[in-house]
Amino acid sequence: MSEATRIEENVTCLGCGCACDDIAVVIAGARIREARNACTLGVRWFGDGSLPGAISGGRSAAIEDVLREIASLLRSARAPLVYLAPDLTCEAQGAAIAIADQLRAFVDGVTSSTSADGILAAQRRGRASATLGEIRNRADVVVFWAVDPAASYPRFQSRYAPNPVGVYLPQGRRDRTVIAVDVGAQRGPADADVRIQMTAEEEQLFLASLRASLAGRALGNQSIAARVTELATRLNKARYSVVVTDAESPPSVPSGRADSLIALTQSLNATTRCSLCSLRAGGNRNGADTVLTWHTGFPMAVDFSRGAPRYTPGNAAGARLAHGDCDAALIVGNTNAIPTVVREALGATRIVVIGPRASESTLSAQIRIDTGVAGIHESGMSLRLDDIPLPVRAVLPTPRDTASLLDALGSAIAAQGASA
Amino acid sequence: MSERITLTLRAALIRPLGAECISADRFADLSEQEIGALELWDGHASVALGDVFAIRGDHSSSVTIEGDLAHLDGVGTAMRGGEIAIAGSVGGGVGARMSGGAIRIAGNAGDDAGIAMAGGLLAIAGSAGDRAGAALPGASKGMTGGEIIVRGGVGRDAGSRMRRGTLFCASVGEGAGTAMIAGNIIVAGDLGDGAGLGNKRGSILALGNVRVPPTYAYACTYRPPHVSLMLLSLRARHELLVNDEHVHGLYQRYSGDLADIGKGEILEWRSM
Amino acid sequence: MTRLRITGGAVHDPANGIDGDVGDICIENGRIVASLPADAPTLRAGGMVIMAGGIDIHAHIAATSVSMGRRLLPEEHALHPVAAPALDDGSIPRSGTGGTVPSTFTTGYRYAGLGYTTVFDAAVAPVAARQTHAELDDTPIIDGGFFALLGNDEYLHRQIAAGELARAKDYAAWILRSTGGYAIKVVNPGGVELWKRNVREVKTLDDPVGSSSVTPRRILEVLAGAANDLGLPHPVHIHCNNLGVAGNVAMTLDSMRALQGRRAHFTHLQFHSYGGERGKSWSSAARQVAEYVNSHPEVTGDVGQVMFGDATTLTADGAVEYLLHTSTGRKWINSDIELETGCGIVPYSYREKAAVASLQWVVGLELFLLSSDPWRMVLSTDHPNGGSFMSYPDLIRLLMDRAYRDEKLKSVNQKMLAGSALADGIAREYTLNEIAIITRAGPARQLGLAAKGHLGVGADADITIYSRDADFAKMFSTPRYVLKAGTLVVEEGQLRRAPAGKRIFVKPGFDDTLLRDLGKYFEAYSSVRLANYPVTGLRDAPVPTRGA
Amino acid sequence: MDIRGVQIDDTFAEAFGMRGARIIITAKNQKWAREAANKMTGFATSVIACKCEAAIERELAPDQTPDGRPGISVLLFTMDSDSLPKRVIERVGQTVLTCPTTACFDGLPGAAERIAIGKPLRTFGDGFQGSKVIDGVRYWRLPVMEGEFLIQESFGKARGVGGGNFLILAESADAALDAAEAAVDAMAGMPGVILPFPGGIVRSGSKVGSMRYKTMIASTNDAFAPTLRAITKTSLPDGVNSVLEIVLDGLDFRSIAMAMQIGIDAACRPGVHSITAGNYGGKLGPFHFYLRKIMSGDVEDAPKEGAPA
Repeated sequence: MSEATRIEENVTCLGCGCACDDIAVVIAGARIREARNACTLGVRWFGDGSLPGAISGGRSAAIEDVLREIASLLRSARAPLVYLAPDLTCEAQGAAIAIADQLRAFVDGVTSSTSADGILAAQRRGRASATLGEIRNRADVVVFWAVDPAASYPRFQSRYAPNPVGVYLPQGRRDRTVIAVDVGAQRGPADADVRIQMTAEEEQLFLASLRASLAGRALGNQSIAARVTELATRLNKARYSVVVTDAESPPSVPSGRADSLIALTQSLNATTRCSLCSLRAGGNRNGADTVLTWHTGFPMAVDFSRGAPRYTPGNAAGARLAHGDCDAALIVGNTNAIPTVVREALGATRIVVIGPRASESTLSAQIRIDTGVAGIHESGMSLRLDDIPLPVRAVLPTPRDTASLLDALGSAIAAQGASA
Repeated sequence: MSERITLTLRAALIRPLGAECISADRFADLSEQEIGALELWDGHASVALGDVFAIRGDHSSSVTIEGDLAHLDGVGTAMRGGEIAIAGSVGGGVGARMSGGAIRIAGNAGDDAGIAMAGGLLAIAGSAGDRAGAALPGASKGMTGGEIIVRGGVGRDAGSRMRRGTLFCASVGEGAGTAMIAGNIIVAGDLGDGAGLGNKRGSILALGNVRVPPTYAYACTYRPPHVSLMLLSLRARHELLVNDEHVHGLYQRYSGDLADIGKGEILEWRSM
Repeated sequence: MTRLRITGGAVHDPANGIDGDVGDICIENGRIVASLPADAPTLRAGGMVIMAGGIDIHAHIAATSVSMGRRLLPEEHALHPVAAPALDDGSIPRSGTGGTVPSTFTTGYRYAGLGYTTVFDAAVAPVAARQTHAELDDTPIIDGGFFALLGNDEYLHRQIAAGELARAKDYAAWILRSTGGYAIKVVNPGGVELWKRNVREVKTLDDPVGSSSVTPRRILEVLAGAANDLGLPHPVHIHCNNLGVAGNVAMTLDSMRALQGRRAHFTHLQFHSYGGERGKSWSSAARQVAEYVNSHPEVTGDVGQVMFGDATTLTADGAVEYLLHTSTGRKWINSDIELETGCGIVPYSYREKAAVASLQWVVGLELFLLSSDPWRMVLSTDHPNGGSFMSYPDLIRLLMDRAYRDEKLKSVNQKMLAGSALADGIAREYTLNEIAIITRAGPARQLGLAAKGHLGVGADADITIYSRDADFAKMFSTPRYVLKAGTLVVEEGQLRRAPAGKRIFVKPGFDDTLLRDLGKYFEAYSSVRLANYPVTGLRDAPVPTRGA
Repeated sequence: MDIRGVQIDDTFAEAFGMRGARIIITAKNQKWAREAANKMTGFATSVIACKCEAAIERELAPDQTPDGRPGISVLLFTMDSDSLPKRVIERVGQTVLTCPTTACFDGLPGAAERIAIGKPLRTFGDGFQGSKVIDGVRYWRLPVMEGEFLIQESFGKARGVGGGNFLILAESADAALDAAEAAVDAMAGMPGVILPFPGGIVRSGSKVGSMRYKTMIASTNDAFAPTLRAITKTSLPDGVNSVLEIVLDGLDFRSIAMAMQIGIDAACRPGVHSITAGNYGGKLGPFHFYLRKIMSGDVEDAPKEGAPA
């Protein structure tokens, strides 16, 4: 190796929602050579850090002209969509939301396609939760409900639970009971201490029976009752239990799961302490929900068309696009992470993409501007899956900073006058 | 001041138009010109009501709307009184958050009819879409009062999280009355799957067949006195086809949802 | 606009002993100056009332807990869409939603619209301070700061248990430095940690929190000492144990006595001034608390008034929110946060027909009306806990207008009011100067903000100008003009400009041998790297501390 | 004035204000509605010792009841506001709640003042009760061994009139009873009025207080007792050997006046000497039913001083 290498310590990885902030990124010659401490997902997240830096599709290559062109494209739309794809800093997300407000657009992101059930359930019921640091230091019973973090959240177990030593768990893993709940093919961790299995069809009844059992009522048949009693007893005896579930649910997961798990974990606090931990995927997804919430009061699917936020998760981006209700789209972030339903529904809509690898996007966008990836090329804030804000730092230069570019776009839109 | 105000659609609508401004109580204070200046929403563009509808009449809280209105959304939103008659079908969100007055629809209604309704009457001669009488997204309570009378069928999640009030329909899709807190859902036909899950104190009545959810348990077969009262009241006020054999009939009572407080019920008609 | 002379208004500037005198106020470059050239632009305020910009010493407007609260209330937000204001300063105006927990932009606009120009968020989990700064960045106009939660912090408790009081002080300093906080906040000292261990009641100040040497009393003593030793402009900001529980006055007075002779701020005292007995009876104990505060000049407080209507209870005191959830059946968020603190949220409605809500309303008013020194008992509703900050004008009217207050008193539930001072009749009516004290000058003095809360030379030109109105609620809800750092943000009652506010924080020094020990602790227990903990990049200058 | 030879005295019946409720009892059939009503109105002749006065007002056909079943309407009166709900609650609780197949409804839906009846009774459900709001009215459903008892949450409270009366002065006890029975039959089912005494008839008309016993609230009406004609200050005309009284309580003046008109007319038959009425010189009650006025067709309440608002 001829190039000088440098090491950036304590880098936050947004490969999944765990947001591990202990990555040592080894850089040589403007390329990432290694992401120490990172899991396989993290290694893939950092990659080699290379990015295209193109601006394409505009009538002119000058950024000011392109922004003016985008501004007039968006301003001419009757019902524009601003879409928050992953891999953005909170700052960039905020700037995109400001544009949506300015345009009286509809703003949405991946959340409404992947995690809406859990968010809506938590809006209806609230939730009993704990941050990962509490879980790490306090949870003596850890239930993995139909999720094995090893695949999608590889360091969850080693960093948060059940493996680490905690203030109240001096012997780490040995002080904890791990319960794997297998729902059909969705299995919990292989090395669990207790395994409770059910078919996908049984899940709702099982959850209902569990809640009924905690309320002192028996429900369901004998075979379920035995499994329910075992889990109920363990949860009741726990000092501080946590139920871990994957909030990035595939469409096959029944919408009642999130709701039932919230009700279950809340009600357990009558006698002991219990929290629900909802895992989120990478790219600062939780950040998008939270930033949108402080801007508008709603975490997803916000319609500014009437001049003030309206909440329409029942008519989210996918549905609107499918109905042909959007006549232009500004997509910000990594288009590869856009859910298929939305991607397909985008169809013939006029599209502008601003984000990392925009120029390589398979979407048929009219204008594309390459920017950087949050936490690799761009600095700012991100939110871990448990709402803990973490700094993300640029370890490599960005082609252009997304947040600044969006601010400039906002100014370009403003310069063309107030929206109709 | 006119007896009624009539709005007649000038040209067919080809895409959704937001019409939250059309509310009978509000029209009582407005001249024809003022009504014409109200804002409808085409995307983020506002369109004058008078450009979309021909307006006859003023200062009345009785309103008739004529034309194919299947794309007209939000009619009667937050309406507090007065009366709207819709000659054909209407779009989504009709009567959303209404607290008084009556909206009568000769055709079908879209999704979210009477969502978060608090009072008044929403009568639909045809069918209604999903979430009739249900809750605003993320809200803990669905309709808190009033009546939704649908002579045809309704879609999914009808009356979900209902707190008070009555929803009557000929048939329902999945998930009727999920997480009901109280109130009544009366289905003249069969009850769809997943009905009443999470029900606390609500009553779901089916004159047709019921697939009893696993979290409900059979209690007894009896003549529930409140059912006679409810059905007679509905029959008298809405000229619904409810037979004496239903009014005074024997019903099987199932208690649930037992995963919750278990004080709700599904009543399934059996015989006279 | 760099220069402006405001002429002809009646100036209420109690910090400088001015009580309604008509005089000019001169502004240059965002500050108040002694004089201006004769050709300086003039704002005529003849017949109007001039005060410094309002200061909210205790509200919840920008924190992870607040955004969790926002997220919990979609149905409330759906009923309160707020269109963007028509600004003419070139900044892009933002729409939002209102209700009890408004969106950030709307929060900034609304505070400014009420003539408030400085607001402190009262409870920020240190680990999440970064988000508070981000939210404050999106809360226009007002200068903002926050208090960092420390009363239930594992590392702090360890230092107390080990008798390492110097390190405890250094840790407090480090937390404030790292977070960009302004003061130390204690919520239910020890009680939140106990809640996490499923111990749900703190019976006395000497209940052990794990170690027998860590008790609510010790936590209060150590943090009050730390704040005073560090010379922080604002003393320790205390939310006592047993908030909202009948009979909690004993704990409140014990807490005050525990810190006798030391500077300390006791917050939302209304929620801590109940007689009676847990689970049995309720009564007002405002007299006792007011008497104690009246006779102890080292104590300051804010009221935490309850106003009838919708509220959202939102606090680091997770234990109390569980009780509220079970007693009301309303939705509930709990979040236990990183060995540092907790968070609980339950939407709530205070109803005139409800006995407890009526008692709470009365207790708050009694605290106002029985406190002899308005400088030390200032206005708050613990927004959004006791009610929205939007209810301040109505609260001011209740204090200034006895006839209005007595009429209102008749309409509330009387069940628990027997023997209360207000029910017996209190004649006191606040004067305009006293209102200026409890909404500006007093909070500024309590917070140690030298350039705020008054209109003397050198003060920040945060100024509110009211048209007189016999209806004080109307007068205070729609100021005619509001200036923020010399910029006219409200003109003729309309919000016209929305400049960014400043951040108000401290940067106390500490002995950096702390970092070695803290590093080990982080390595062993934290889910966040020590290096990633501190917030960086604050633009504004810190408020100086007097500490060594 | 005389009707078919029976003299109508030029006097008035004096009545006082009461508080009343109308209780509709429905059941599977008329038999069980009547069983409950009979029990409910048992021992309810006079407020003097029964604390209330109650009787069946009339039968209701299925199309006249809220739940489409046969019913009975009962009126119940007390002297004061506070005791009305107490009497209704104890009687409904013991006689309707307990009776097979019944349900219980308010018969005064228009009354502005309401009393809580189903609401306190709901606690019999021991937490298993449930409520329903139908057409804006709340009902309570109490689980019972037979099935379910349904009762309306609140009942209307009327300002009624008690103590309307007339006396039938006859030549013989048989003639008095025949006339009284005829009067009762004629008044049966008249809306808004009840006759709370056995068979609608009182033989022991009373006067206020006692000449001899200080503690007695009322004692025998010696002026009309034929056996005392010789030794007391009698009011009996010659030839009268027996007197029976009809006492009426009603929801308003007019209902009582109309019932008296029909009842008195029916009582005017052979063997009856005259019809008179009891009063206390206008000192006791504000409602004055002038017999001749009523019998000449004027049944409207004349405005009086001191009448309750």
